[in-house]
Amino acid sequence: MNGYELLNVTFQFLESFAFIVLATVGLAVIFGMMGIINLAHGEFILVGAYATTLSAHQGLPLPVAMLVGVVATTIFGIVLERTIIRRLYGRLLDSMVATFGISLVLVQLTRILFGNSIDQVSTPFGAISYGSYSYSLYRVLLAGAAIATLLVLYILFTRTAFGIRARATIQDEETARSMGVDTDRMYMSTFAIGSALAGLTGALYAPARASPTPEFGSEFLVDAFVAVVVGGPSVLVGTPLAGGFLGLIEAFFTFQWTQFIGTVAMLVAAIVMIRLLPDGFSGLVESVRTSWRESE
Amino acid sequence: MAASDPTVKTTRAVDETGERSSRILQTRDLHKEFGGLTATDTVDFAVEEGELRCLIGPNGAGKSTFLNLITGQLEPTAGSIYYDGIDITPLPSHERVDRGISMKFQVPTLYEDLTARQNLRIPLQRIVDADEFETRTRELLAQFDLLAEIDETPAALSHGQQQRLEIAMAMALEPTLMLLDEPVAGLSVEETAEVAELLRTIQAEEGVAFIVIEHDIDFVETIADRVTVLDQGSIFTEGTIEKVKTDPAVRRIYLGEER
Amino acid sequence: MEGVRMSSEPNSSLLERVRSPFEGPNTLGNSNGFWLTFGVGVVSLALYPVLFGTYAAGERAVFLVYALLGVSLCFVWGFCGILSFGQVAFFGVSGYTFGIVGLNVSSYTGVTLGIVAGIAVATLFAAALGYFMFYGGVRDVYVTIITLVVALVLKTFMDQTAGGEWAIGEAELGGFNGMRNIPNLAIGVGDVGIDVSRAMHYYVALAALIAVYLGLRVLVNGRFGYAMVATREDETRTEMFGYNTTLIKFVTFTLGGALAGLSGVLYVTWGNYIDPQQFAITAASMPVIWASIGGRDSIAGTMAAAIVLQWIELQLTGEWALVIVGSLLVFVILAMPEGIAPRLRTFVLDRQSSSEPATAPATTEEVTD
Amino acid sequence: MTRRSISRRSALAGGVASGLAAIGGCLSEGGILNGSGGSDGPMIGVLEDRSGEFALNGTAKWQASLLAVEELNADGGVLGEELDVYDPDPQSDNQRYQELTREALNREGVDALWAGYSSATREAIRPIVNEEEQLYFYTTQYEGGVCDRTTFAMGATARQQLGAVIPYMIEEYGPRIYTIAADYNFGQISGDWVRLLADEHDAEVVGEEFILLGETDFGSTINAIQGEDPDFIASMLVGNGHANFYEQRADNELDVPMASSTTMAQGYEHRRLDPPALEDMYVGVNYMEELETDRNAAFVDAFYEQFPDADYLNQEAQNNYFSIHMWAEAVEAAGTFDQETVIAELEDGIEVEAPEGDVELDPETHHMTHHMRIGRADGEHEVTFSDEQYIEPSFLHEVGCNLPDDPEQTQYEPDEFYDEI
Repeated sequence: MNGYELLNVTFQFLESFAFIVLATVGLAVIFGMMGIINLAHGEFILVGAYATTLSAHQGLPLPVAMLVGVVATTIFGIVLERTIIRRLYGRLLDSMVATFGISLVLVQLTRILFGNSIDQVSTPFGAISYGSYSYSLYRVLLAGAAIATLLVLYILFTRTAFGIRARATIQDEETARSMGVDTDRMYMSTFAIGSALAGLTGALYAPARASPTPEFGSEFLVDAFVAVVVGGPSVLVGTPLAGGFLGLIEAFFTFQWTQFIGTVAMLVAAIVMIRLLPDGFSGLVESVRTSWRESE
Repeated sequence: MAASDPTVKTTRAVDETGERSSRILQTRDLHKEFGGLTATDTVDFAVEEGELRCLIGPNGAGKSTFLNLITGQLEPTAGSIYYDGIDITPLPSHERVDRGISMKFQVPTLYEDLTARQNLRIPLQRIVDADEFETRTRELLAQFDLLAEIDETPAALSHGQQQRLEIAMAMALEPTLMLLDEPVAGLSVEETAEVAELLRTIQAEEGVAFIVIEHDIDFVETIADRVTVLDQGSIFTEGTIEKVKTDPAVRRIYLGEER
Repeated sequence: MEGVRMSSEPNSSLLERVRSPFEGPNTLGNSNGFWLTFGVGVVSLALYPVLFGTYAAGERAVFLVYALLGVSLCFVWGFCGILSFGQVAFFGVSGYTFGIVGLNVSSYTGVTLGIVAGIAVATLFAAALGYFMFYGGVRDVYVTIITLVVALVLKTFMDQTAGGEWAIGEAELGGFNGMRNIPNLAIGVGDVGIDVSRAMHYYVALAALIAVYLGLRVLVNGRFGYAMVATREDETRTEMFGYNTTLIKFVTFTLGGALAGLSGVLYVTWGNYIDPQQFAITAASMPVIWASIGGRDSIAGTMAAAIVLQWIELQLTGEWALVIVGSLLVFVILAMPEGIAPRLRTFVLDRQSSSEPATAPATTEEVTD
Repeated sequence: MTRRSISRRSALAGGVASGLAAIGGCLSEGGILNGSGGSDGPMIGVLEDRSGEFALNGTAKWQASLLAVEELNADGGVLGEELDVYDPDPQSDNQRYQELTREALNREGVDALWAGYSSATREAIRPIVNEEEQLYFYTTQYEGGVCDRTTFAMGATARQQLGAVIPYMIEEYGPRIYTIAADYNFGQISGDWVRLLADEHDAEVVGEEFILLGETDFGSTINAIQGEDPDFIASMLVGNGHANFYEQRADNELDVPMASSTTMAQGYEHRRLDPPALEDMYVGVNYMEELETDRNAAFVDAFYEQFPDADYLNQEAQNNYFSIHMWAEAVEAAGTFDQETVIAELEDGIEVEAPEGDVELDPETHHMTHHMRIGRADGEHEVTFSDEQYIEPSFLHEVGCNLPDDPEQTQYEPDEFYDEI
């Protein structure tokens, strides 16, 4: 492996890492904090991508269009939470079926409203060149966006009053309520954050993908599920570790053989990881941490 | 009472020293750590056949951990557990149950969708044939004064009835050692007295040994042959209830904290 | 048998005695009315080829095949609490295995061997996966996701098996294009045997479904069923009654895999074709949806939901079809969380207690479709 | 008849076992309640995807088919009868295709069937079509090689498309070819054709990668291409996931020209992707909406008049359109809808005025001789055409497919016949 090839594999890793983390965060926040597996997660990403692309077609500059994508998805998430999701708290499996139904409806409604595809917005920034190789700068920058997203989440959940209330609600709803936390509102806000993150993913990938189609969201689903489980219930710890681990496996095997081998290696690694760490990376970190504190 | 078992053992009085050869349970250097923290600290502990032993100690003393080690729900970091003279440390929970260890959990864990009869079937079907279900069910329910509730689901039972049904289910396996985690927590004075009476009767008529975790010191006083006080994962002291009650050190660590 | 039965008054003893092994608290329908409805349902399904012709029956056989797949999930999920997205994996593996054997060993011997091999491989696969998971301490939602990922790995793998290097003897796996020309169902040795296609295939599928249904009723109302239900409700507690819950989950999961394998064989002999799409996320979700809608602890409910939902999907054409199906799922989950069959039962019981003993309560009306 | 069946039915209530025996006696194909099944007049089946993965390609196929039927009916129908269409949406789902095909053949009794975009779909339904000896038109451009008595392949084959574009590219840009293709039969066989054509024209395939359908990440593929630095890329990628390659090629500023058999004419990537993703893309096609002939202008106008919201009129849609007209001509000539007679009529050799130009059915192979052009997209995604050739389906002739003399139901693959692969 010469220096250029090392750069190639590094960039491929960064791209995989960014994709896994960004595909996962929204799903992970909702799953980790609320115990709901949102099978319509891909379609939340779809909403973000469509809102971004369509508003960019209206002449808005790309960053503004992306903001529109995030806001639209957030509002969409809140509406869905108020009408349907809130009735499913504590019913993990029912929520899976209901969100699967929502996903079917959204995909087909998108098709009915906007046709089989919408025109693409081009990727900004161009490429980095090195030797005979080059790599899209935007794709590399997505890794930065992924890390920034995780940092913002970290600050939100550990340094703000909202975050402390949210975590209290997750740990013990009864106690939190008795201490004056409006848990209903807490869940709504958490769901809104999860939706906003999915919207952000859609917004960021709208220009980095071929023209959006109603199936846009499904491309993210497999990586998101795998990473949520490998990461375990804690978003802040699990998601980056899962993204790093799975991204590394995928990039290495892809570089060494082909993208197909990379994909299969990543999925197999995920199965083995779940077997070894039934509560994922965050379970591992958690058990190391609690072992220092308490026993019973 | 249906004392159908012909091999009824009689209760043995326990002398002050507590030394006996007929140990049903014995732990040697039993040790459990969670990460860096010690929950059970090299415990040597023994229960005689047919004895009713109470485990007391402040919150976090390691009582539940200790019971979980005996049932096999937890694996010890070091040490061994002997049951009826055999090292059961490597055995999984269900095999320990097969050897005669039965457990009633602290939180009620009845099967919500099933009636009392069906709940009892779950332990019963492991040891009797299908044509004996009904007879044994009725015997057990009669023994625990629940015959009228035979077709009720747990939701329709009072708290005391639920506790009795749980003990009945644990007894259905005809154990030689019963582990009870706070059997009277949340019960009224009358219900507590009923349970105490019940345990004494079982002990007397069927020769079952008990290890009971309990906070209610009056209850402990009513039932216990001997008492073991746990503190910070190790045995602080052991002996009759009178001896333990009057020990000023015990009062300091346990009773003082209790009220 | 005293202890097993529990509800009805002692009247017609022969009927009761015939019924008793099939009844118990672990299944929903235990009344004369239920069995009458069930009988009507079975007879209606049996009459379908007569009324609508052998072609129609041949086409609809796939509904029964998928109902069987739904039942395999209902068994592991509804009765033992293991939500598996991997039923399609066993279904597909069995289908491909049947195809490989059937295409390589000509004559009736091949097909008969294929049936055995398909179910055997699916069962072994489920056993291996179950051993890996349950003896490794994987539980709850993580079991769900592992099974889903296993199905997706199979999809990814099978998708790229195009070309001659992926032929096993005469059988080309075919990659994305799928494996084709898989023989019809038949049984026999050498040149002597019976071909099963079209209406006969329909009847075989129906017979398999009914046999599995009755067999599972006996199983779940017997000793093992109690152990499964106890494990589903509280694993630790059940362990402390001396049950090896790990073994119970392992056996249940393996049996579920075998049933999915049986439906896989019936599937490939229906369409003479299988492709990796059978492992995809949409396909993997379908059994979960049927069981959720029908009632995950109601075998008859799951069967009925599978048949009715497939029928609705086929009837609905045009661009709003998927919107309607999706909305229906959301509506059912919100309106009747425990599924339609348990809800119907509650409804029937309420009516019975409020009015005088009702005749023939329609517990699973959908079956008659 | 009805009376007897009813008494049978009441007997059945007695017991399932005896009932099953009784059923044996009165089973019939149509059943009792099913009526006659199908419409009274002539009917064709059009099973094309309007939702799911292939909606992008299937929608226009369906629309163009309806347009053809509309035109026929406006013109007095076929044999004086109004033509009906059976056209449920198969939703890109092969199992649904199987169900709907059986429905079309057995219940609706269609006189001819148009169905399916992907080869996977074709192979899923062909056993059913074969069993019923159904007249079937498959209109997608495909890998080639299907030699089937009742199947008529209307699309250009890989041999026809690549045979047009690969030699042109070798001439224009040089002999070093890097092949990327979808990892299934279509892609692999197309890859084989590229190697054969390279061999024939003293060129060389310097790299070859088969990519799983639905793959969206092409970073490593692009790096691998850059490592080899070929003269041009032969791209047989399929589906919207793979369209990401073109997008990423532009992002990464990889400016190697591309030859293709799959791009633009089907999924109109040049319209959907932002330029310059497809700059220097050369595709071998028999038809594109942009074709500048008077006949095509009229066709495009009629299409958008009928379907003002349509996305694009693709190559396959044109194939559906002309083949429905061709079938109607054959029926008129035969004077009957009887499928055997119509097949015989088609095998007599038939020519039809298609929007791409006059095309001819090759009786021996049931394939079309097509006008193959090379469409090139520039930096603004403007498409221009050059180098029109009239190319026969030669591969099947070489393997000896002669359906009128030797009816068979096979798919031949090039690696069985050429040592070079």
